[in-house]
Amino acid sequence: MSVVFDAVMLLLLIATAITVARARDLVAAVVKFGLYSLVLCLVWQHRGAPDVAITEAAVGAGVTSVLFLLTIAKTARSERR
Amino acid sequence: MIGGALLESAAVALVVIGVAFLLAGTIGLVRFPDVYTRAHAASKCDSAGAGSVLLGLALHDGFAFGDLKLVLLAILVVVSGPTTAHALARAAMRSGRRPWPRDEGGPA
Amino acid sequence: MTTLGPTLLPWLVALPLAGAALVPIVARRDARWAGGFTLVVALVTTSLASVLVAQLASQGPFSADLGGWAAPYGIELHFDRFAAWTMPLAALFAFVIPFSWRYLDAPLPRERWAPFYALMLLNLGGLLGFSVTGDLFNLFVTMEVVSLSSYALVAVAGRGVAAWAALKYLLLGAVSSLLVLFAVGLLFALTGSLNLADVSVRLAAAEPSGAALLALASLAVAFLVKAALFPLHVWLPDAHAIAPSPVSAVLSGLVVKVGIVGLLRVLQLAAGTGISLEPLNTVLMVLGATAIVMGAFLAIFQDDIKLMLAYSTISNIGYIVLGIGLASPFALIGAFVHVFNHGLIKVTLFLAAGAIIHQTGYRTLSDLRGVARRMPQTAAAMAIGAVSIVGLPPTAGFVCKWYIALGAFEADQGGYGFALVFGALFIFVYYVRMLDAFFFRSPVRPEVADAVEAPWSMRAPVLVLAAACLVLGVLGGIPIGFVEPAVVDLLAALGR
Amino acid sequence: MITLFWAAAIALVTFAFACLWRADVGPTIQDRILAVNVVGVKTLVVLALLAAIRGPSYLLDVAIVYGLLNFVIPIAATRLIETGRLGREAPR
Amino acid sequence: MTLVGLDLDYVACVVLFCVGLYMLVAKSNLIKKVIGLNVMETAVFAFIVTSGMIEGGQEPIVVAGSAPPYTSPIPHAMVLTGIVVAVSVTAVALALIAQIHAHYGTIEVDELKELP
Amino acid sequence: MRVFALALVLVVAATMVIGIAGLPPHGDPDGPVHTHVGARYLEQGVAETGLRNLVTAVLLVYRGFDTFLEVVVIFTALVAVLALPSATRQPPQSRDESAAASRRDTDDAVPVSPVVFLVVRLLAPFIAVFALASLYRGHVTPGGGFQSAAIIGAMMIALGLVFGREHAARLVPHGAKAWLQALGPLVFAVVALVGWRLTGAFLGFPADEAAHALREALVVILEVAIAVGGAVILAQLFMALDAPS
Repeated sequence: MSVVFDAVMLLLLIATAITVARARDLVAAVVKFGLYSLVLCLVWQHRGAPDVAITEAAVGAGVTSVLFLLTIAKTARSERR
Repeated sequence: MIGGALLESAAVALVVIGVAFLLAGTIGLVRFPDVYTRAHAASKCDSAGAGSVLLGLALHDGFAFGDLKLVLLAILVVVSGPTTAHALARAAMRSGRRPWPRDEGGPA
Repeated sequence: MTTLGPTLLPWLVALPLAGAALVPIVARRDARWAGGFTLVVALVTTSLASVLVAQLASQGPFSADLGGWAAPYGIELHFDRFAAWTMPLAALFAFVIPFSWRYLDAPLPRERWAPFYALMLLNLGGLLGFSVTGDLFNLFVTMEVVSLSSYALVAVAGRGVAAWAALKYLLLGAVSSLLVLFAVGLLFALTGSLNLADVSVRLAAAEPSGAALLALASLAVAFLVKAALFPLHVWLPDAHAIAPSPVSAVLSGLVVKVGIVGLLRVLQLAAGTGISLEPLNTVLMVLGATAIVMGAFLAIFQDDIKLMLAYSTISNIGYIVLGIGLASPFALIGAFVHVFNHGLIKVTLFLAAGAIIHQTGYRTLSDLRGVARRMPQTAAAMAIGAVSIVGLPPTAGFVCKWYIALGAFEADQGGYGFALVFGALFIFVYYVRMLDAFFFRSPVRPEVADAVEAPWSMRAPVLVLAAACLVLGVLGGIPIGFVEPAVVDLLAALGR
Repeated sequence: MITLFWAAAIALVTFAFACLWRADVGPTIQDRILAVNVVGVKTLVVLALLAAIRGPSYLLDVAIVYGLLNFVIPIAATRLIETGRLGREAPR
Repeated sequence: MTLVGLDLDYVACVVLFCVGLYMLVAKSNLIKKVIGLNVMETAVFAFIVTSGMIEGGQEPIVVAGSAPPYTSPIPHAMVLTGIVVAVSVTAVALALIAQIHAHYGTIEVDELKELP
Repeated sequence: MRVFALALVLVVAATMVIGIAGLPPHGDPDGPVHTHVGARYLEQGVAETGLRNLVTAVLLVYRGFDTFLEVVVIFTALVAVLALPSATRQPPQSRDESAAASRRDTDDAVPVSPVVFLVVRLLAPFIAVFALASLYRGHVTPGGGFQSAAIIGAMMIALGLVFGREHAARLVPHGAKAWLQALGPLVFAVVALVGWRLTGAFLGFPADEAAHALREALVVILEVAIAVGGAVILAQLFMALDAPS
């Protein structure tokens, strides 16, 4: 079971990374990046690294993404096509 | 202490029900026509589903002190899920999205 | 007395870093105190470094086990002759900082002085930590301190143009840092250790694998990006030319050396593992020779003096890398001595250029014609620096380039020796162009015609450094003799 | 019991793919944020499931941290969409 | 889990690294580039943590009721440091991007290259 | 560009996969990762450091110097952002335009939703308490200095988002700001000095049983300094990037 879960989880992680790359709207990209770091927490948890998981959760959900959003607020919201 | 078997089966039931709710929420999110209906489906089902799974986890090996964390987590999910759904629906409304009208067909 | 070295070694790194944290506190009452405080910290650090170098000269290399944990279990700082020869770079900081006092008056509002000086000290602390650390992960973290402060220093005084240059630098620099981290992870997975010496020993014991090669290769690539070797140099010219002159001096003279010291650590890591360095050396020789010629060639077309100096850095990094790639005793000695000598010369040149730009407001050769008439001392310092970097005797640059050329013939790679001479010719051309404009043309700009010499806080560092260029040329044998044992050891370990 | 938890975790991650599809196609930014949030809640539940599978209750701390900070990104993002910037200025 | 001699957990890290690298190289928008950089960083972190795991291992916290084998704590400490470094680099990059926008009015590399 | 990027990515991927194929399989208990340095930490870590969370033990005791530099890195980030010219101190394009912009953007136009307001106010104390608990129990459970710093920093940022930056700014006392942001590096230097006096090694922690309390005190001081300093720096980064436009 653990192996199946591992595979599905990593696939989800990669899929999330790809949706981040595909997002044209920068706000969406950042929100998805927040999700990406959350799924990464899952990986840390599964790998037995709760310390890293806590830091990643707090940094990904509370700090990095907000810093990104602040910059988007100052610059442009959308990637030019 | 109630019988372990009873507790166990209650836990199983809660987890299964929770997963079912989360599945329903997913279906709603994927199939519903506009952001309001999706938010409706997702926030309700997620709160119910997540809360139910977490309570099931809390029940599964008796009710230890550490399980208070699970209860706290359930409360958190129930509080923050609808809050974000509210904020989203509000943002959608303010940016001028009209709710999906049943009689006109497709999404606005 | 015997334990003095190991006891003081950690403070060499910790002192400037803690000092940096204190700068904003000191500057709360009066922003001008920041500069003075920074100079004090830099001077104390320099004297600490000289005590350590003296200790090394009398007793040989030593290391400090931080936290009292013996080598593979804790972090080890290792003070060998390579590390020691980068220590004088710290002294250069002590010249750059008083230069910045007056230089920053105009471009930097007072509330940003404290962060600026804090960044300078962080840069210094990171550099010292990078050159003395004997631990792979510590190498990564110190490198990040250096890089992060450098990115910010590039953008500190300019507006958007500087920020764009800094961001280009940041993106490439971050990728190369990431490669270092990846390589550290690979080596850790292979050996279970993070200590440089220990990893080297354990790599030798393990069966050779592609992973070890990949780790060494990504370390090499990462450090070559940091060193701005020719095809990886794209970030350098803008960053070094746009930054304020004292920062350019630090970046061009000191920070690019992070890559060189890192490259030497890669060699030390590979020594004895049985991994053949032949391909790496070939790549280094070819790229080094290309960098010498291309850097010099591109510099010829620059009208902006700082851009010209930036391209000259690319060319000189080419010399050092060529020397490392040749892997013969003379070449390696010359290359390593040039790590400091180039720093000294480049700091002299950038500070002199900064003084001229500060006094006249112009930065292109065509505008600066005849500047030597009104600023003879600064222009003379610039001329000494120029002669030095071309590699003419009796200056600091001559010794190193002569040794590298000797090394090329020693290693039966005479062709590279000719590339070197050819490059020197190009360099000669553009410096002659500069000197011609400064000394033998009449001013075209009224600001240049009416310029006055720079204030003493700027002039004194420039003049002392120019004098040092001459002294190191005359006394060139001392650094050669100092570095030689380390080079011989390294080459023996590499089986050359 | 552990098998059930694994099954639930795998199921939830599988559902997450569907939500991720919604996050990718949109069409509006609110849809995307909502979908991301839904995946987030699922992931949070999976974190709790993993903690239960592995045993020690301190592993739940990860889920709690995320639960506590869950609302930050959606609020910041919706605020940005509504007003074009973040935060509030004090009245001038 | 391995497939044709390849460790799939490691391969997943390579894939993530490449997704990040693609964002960094192919995207013209600076913010997207920085996000790509962050993805690359997390890929390397994932690689390091994966290398420290152990079959059936517990987290390296020795309390009553825990028993060996434990996962190695060194990679965790390294990654914690790495996360802090990543946040720092991101913050500086974003500050620079705000500068660039204030000066040029764009954060697209294509347009920045055309400007003087 | 896209073709070039894809080609580069493929080359990098191929190189990395070839390299990674040479690694020992992960998860193998007899692999080098688990038999060399890590093994000693796991066997003797609790006895040597008195910390039950070995990640904290490695961070603070075995590899404390790395952590010192890590604190320095995040301090560097703050100083770097403060050293840059503020992107928003540009003169506005025209008076009318900026006036219109400020009218459009005032709080009256789009108030923060009262629900959001309430929830954030409700949760903030919980976040703070949780961060403190994780700091306090960082030696026996996951958590510790950085973890708490990140959590408290995120809380301050959330408050800043909802209540406005002026309000959040008050969380960091202005007079003490310069000291608080430098807390990490400075306390580390002081602890290094104390350790040097006590054990003769930079950042050494007294190992004998008699000094047990002292060792614990040093660890706690370090953890608190990292947490407070880190949180203040994160909040200040938010503030600096959020400078009003």
